[in-house]
Amino acid sequence: MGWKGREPFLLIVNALLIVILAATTPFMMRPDAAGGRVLDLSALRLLLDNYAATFIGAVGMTLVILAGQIDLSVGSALALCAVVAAQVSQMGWPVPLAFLAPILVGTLIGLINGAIVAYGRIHAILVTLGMMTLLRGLVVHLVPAGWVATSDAFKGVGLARPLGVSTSIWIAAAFALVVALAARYTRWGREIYAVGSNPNAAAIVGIRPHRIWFTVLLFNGFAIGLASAVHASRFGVIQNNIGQGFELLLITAVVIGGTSIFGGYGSVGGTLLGVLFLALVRSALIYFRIPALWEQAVYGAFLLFAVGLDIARSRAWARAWRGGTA
Amino acid sequence: MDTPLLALRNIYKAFPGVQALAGVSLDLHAGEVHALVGENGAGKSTLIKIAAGVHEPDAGEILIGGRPVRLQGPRHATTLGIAVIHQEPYLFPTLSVLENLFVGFHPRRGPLGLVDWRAMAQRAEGVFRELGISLPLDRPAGELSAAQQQLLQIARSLLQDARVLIMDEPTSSLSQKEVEILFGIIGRLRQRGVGVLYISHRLEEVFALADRVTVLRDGQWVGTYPISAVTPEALIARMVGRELTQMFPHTPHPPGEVRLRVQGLGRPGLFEGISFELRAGEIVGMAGLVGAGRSEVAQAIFGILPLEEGWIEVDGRRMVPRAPWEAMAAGIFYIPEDRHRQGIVAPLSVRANLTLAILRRLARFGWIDRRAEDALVDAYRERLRIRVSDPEQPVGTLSGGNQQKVVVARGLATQPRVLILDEPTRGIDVGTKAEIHRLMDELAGQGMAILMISSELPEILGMSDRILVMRAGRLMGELRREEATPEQVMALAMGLTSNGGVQAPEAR
Amino acid sequence: MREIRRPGAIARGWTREGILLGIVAGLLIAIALLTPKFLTATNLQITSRYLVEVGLVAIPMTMIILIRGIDISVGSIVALTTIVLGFSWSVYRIPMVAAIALALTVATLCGLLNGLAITRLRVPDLVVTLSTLAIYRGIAEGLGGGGRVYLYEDPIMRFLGEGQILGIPVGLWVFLPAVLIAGLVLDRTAWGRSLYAIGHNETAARFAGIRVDRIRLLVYTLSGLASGVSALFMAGRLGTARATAGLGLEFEVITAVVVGGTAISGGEGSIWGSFLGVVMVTALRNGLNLIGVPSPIQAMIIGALLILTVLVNENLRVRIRGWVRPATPVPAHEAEPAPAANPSPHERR
Amino acid sequence: PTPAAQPPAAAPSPTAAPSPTAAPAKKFVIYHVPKAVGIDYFKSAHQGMEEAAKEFGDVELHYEGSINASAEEQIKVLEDIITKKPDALIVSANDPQALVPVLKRAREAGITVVTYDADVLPEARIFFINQATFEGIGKALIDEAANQVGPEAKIAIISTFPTAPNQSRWVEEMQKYMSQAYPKMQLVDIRYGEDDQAKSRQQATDLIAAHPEVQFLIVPTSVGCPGVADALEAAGKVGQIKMTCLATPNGMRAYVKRGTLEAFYLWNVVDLGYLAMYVTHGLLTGEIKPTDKTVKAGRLGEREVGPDNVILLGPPFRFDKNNIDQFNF
Ligand SMILES: Nc1ncnc2c1ncn2[C@@H]1O[C@H](COP(=O)(O)OP(=O)(O)OP(=O)(O)O)[C@@H](O)[C@H]1O
Ligand SMILES: Nc1ncnc2c1ncn2[C@@H]1O[C@H](COP(=O)(O)OP(=O)(O)OP(=O)(O)O)[C@@H](O)[C@H]1O
Ligand SMILES: [Mg+2]
Ligand SMILES: [Mg+2]
Repeated sequence: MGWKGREPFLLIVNALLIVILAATTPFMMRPDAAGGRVLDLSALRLLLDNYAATFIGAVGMTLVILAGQIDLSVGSALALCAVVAAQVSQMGWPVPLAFLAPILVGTLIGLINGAIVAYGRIHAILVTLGMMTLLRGLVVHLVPAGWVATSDAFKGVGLARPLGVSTSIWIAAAFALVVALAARYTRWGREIYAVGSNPNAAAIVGIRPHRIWFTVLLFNGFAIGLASAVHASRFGVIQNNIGQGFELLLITAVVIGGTSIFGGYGSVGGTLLGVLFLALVRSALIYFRIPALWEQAVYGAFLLFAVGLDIARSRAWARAWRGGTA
Repeated sequence: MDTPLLALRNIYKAFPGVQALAGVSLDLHAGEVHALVGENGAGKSTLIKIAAGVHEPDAGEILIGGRPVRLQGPRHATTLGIAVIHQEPYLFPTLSVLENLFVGFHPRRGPLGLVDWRAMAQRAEGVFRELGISLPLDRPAGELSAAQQQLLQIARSLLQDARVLIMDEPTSSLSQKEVEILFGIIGRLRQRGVGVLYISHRLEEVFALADRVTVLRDGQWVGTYPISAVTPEALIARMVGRELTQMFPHTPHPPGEVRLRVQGLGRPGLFEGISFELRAGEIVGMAGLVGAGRSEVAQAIFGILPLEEGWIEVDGRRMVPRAPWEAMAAGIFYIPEDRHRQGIVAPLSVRANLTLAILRRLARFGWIDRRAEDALVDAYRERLRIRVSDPEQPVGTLSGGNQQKVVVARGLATQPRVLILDEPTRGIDVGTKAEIHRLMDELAGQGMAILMISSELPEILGMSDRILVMRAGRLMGELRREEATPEQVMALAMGLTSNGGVQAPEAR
Repeated sequence: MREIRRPGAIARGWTREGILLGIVAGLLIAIALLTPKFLTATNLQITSRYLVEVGLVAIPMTMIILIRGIDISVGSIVALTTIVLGFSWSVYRIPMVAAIALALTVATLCGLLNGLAITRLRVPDLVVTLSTLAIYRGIAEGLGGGGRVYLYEDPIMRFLGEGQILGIPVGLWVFLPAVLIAGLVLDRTAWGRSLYAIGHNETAARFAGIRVDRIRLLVYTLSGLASGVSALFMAGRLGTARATAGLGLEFEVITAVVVGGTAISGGEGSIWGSFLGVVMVTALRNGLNLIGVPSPIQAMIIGALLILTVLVNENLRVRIRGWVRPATPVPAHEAEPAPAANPSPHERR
Repeated sequence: PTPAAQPPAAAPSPTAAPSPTAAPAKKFVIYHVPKAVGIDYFKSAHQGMEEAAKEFGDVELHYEGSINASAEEQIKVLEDIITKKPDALIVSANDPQALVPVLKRAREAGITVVTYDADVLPEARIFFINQATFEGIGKALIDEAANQVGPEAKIAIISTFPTAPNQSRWVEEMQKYMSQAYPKMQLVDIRYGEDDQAKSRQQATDLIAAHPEVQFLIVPTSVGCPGVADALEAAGKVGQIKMTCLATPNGMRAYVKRGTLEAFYLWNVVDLGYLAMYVTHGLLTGEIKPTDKTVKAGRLGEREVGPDNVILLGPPFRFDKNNIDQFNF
């Protein structure tokens, strides 16, 4: 499927963006005292750092969408988990436990989503739409003051940089790698694709679509828990409106990354490149000094242009392919 | 003979509105090819779905290797050594051909049980070699032609190393050459002791392959016979419950003025330099091997595939159709070959499907005239004997042949001036087949110009006034009814000889 | 052969809407019993204004989702319409009637552009409208420059926002007929039938001569227009034009539509269902407010009720469905709610 | 990042006691409607109101608002409250104009309307209790920048939304005051964190990298402030780049103690609520008339009524390491 996937295209576009940013703005090359320019990767590192939770969430969402479902509750779930993380860290629990607690809560949310979808036999969009509202209400209810503080030790984890790269990035990278490999090399991974492609055919070959949907939603809950632990560990306080619009961000990243919104086609790698693309475009708007008022419009136009370009490209290639080998 | 590999005893199964099976029994022995025949909707597919664990029988018993089992689902059946090629292509359209071959039983390796992609590719190449086909392994299955999808399903079932192989109309979109390869394979499997349950409406296949044949009618078991004990006529009589008169009711009509002229049609990579004419009152057959590009030509004429070269002329008016509705406005209609993708809208009712292409005609100021619609549906239901308990029944719940009939009826209902039928009688039983042929004959008699694409030689030879033969995207020649023989058609289709001065182009 | 049913098209898919009607009726009665303020004329008038704003957009949204699409740019179209309306009127001093015409034209153009990008560029619906979600709102923000226009003084705007005819808010005079017409069109016309066919199997619809792209273009354009009309009522009610208008509207609309039984995988659903969905969501909110439930608790109740409604609806329906859905062969042990084979995203067009 | 994602059904309501049914003595039913619930700033103001209400003893105070700070949702809340016919509304408006029709309707229904914190057009309310003037805040923040990094400071602002009324005015006043008092001071960029801490953090991160010359950040929002402070900490720029905010002491205590920022501004929110309640109550009992030129407010003493019936609480208050522990809101 290589020539059809969006990965190579996104790889090139992202590389181009980075090169242009590096060449024309202080993104990677900043002026030194002598008036020349020196390499400085801190901006890139901070960018990755800020999007680490998004990477993790988007990977989970990829599996959900690949399986032909969708999870709209991720934003509210992120908030709930982050609040739990902050509160647990405040209670003086050791840092690893403060990491574990949101993961447990996230997994529990995933379990509920999955169970309703699998046993109630309804599409996840309906369940998670309700869940999104429900959990947000719960968060505001639990945090009437509007925010909870995280402990300094907990926040320190997010700021630590073993081997020069922050823990958030290490976690995100490891997670993405494992899931990417699982998607391609495990039976579960392949069954996700099969169910997303055609649940009836999957049932005929003995896969239980509902079981797959249950597991991806469960797994996505876990991913959100992890994402929120990473997210929370980088903030001094957690506000109760955190994660609003997260679902749309993740879905955008996934479809920009080339995954079909109807399931059955796409890849974790594409999603990662999609997140990176969104992040770079957002930052580029600031580096290129686009006035904030026009930021949204330019951002949207850029997305449409990039995806349109890729689709035109893949159509042209398909044509050339047909003409060339027939 | 010893204990049968598979035995079905007194099976009952009902769906809403219909008793699909009522007391059917059948057994299959090692090394046996057992044919299952019956009219459309007789219950053949339902029976094998029960054997495959897809449906649960309402009553009755399934014995595998002599032991009664209660199948827990398709995977259970697979583990018990039953492989099935279903009538509907159960494919994963977005997944690659390679993956489609193995979903459900990926080869795995290592302590973690990781999917072994290399082994998959190797085994796929092996089975393709055995079948003498080549499918692009990394192409999404949804992009394959109907014939390729069927080959894919066959390859898939062979990969399962099953003791029982059930095939529900495996050859319906294959042409002679592929059918012969398949028969060779079935022969080898039989020697290895595999039992094959084979469903087909092509009686010549049944007689060429089967050891025994079971006949179903209306969900009832009619009888099981050694093949030597029945004749085709007797078999038909048992399936249909009455005598059939004429198989190909062809009356030549004096061809009228030119209805459709096709000039230099081309789409590099698919077909090139296609020129021919269709006259009013003519039935022109189009023969060729699978993948010859016949469907593509027809779809280009219908405006589905954008043309890159050439043009068409309908009743003297030149045009390059860019969308089906444009072709329809000019008086052309195309009945597609791939009924699942291009034909039926499975969840919609028979009524809605049948009238889908003529809604505008049924509407007055946009509002559909239900009375006229119902009358039309009733007329075609009767005419093509569409077996449906209620026109509101979703088409997807019809038997394969009856779905095909709905698609054909939809095309006939448009009453075009030029009708192109792509494999119109695929999966349709002998009785209705004759009825469809009679209808085609009648329509031609009324001045319609008909192009019939078919991979079935007898149909081509029996129905056509003229025969066009395609090979590898080129028109190889034209034969008149009187001069055409099966050998000549095959020779042209395979590029073996030249005929009538037409030279075979180089294979691409 | 058993007797042939001749149910009308409305009746065919009735079960789902029937159950929902029951649920909504029960809900309304429950709210009315819990708070006497619910059934007062003022309250119903005020509440019906929100109903109209969401409901107007829900009509084309139902059609779009029916053909397996989605339009999440509606809220941004509302914002842009509002800004165009307000600024053309106040800054460029054109008469309100002309400003309204201009605003509606812009809204329709926004929808048309969505449709063109989808049908011509072949960019997936979600990607297009995700992008235009940002683009349209971005333009609104850019044009508005962070400012706002006060529309309250204009009599037309006030009429749209507060006016009544025979004691019924103006919006309802537009919305209810629109529901009726759209509902009947979907049930009874060739065009409506085509939507269902496209939603279930676009390729087959195309092979049957249905002008798929034209229909798609039309429904997206309609969506733009409806968002524009909705924006007028909203601007009238708020008396203000600013770039934050319609924020999150797409979620409210999509919620109402899917709760109303329209399947996001296309081909199934109805305007009647969406109407009930809109009524349910609006009444639920209003009722909980009147009863005095704190908003976080309210959100939890609404979320839970949404899930519950859909659960009850789908599962009751499955019990009594007959063949509402295709019984495509499926393992005996696995009932399938999912649609049959997805067409490949690479399906040649 | 895309602003469209709000819980679809997040909506309005009351928190306090169940609706008044049979109160022995006649109590004034007053609804406090903040921009949104679940924000400690408004909770603190409510605390001040409760304090005043307790002094009076004849007030039944409710706290009702939507989950999201949006004018649309606030209007829904207000309309549902009006249906319940309370005696008075104390509102912090999400939009100065959008709320006008609904508040006018409230007044027509005989309900006393007072705004605080964020105003609407004067025609729609009787008094506005102003925490601090826009000019005063603009001046305080710019002066802080000049004091910390000098009159030629290169500054940047990270605000909420371009459409947010208060923030836009503060930004405006900052610019005005800057050009008058420190003509060499330079405003490098204005970015919007959309009241979302992750977004604020990202914007701040990019802003300081894209404009390496920036020396001082002004964040006129209590939601964005910790996010920007986090960004400075993560980028290791604490000390190099300084900042100040409008924020609440509880939210910023840790940052101030860590030295991420030296000082930030606000007013005494509890007092603001206290004053608002005094004015409202006075209007209900008739002790205060809409035309009065001064009002008395319990422990706060007397306040003057400015043009357009605006009552000013006082100058903004500077919170720093030394005094922050005296406050709890
Ligand atoms: N899922 C289903 N729901 C309702 N009716 C069904 C279903 N599956 C099959 N039927 C009905 O059962 C009967 C037998 O169908 P079956 O598919 O077994 O026929 P068949 O012999 O395979 O015919 P064909 O030769 O046309 O493939 C038909 O009347 C069909 O409409
Ligand atoms: N066995 C095969 N191996 C490789 N490619 C094939 C094979 N069969 C078909 N194709 C490809 O698929 C395309 C279309 O095939 P299709 O079967 O539709 O052709 P056709 O002549 O219209 O067949 P039909 O006889 O079914 O009408 C061909 O152009 C060819 O490239
Ligand atoms: Mg069959
Ligand atoms: Mg073909």
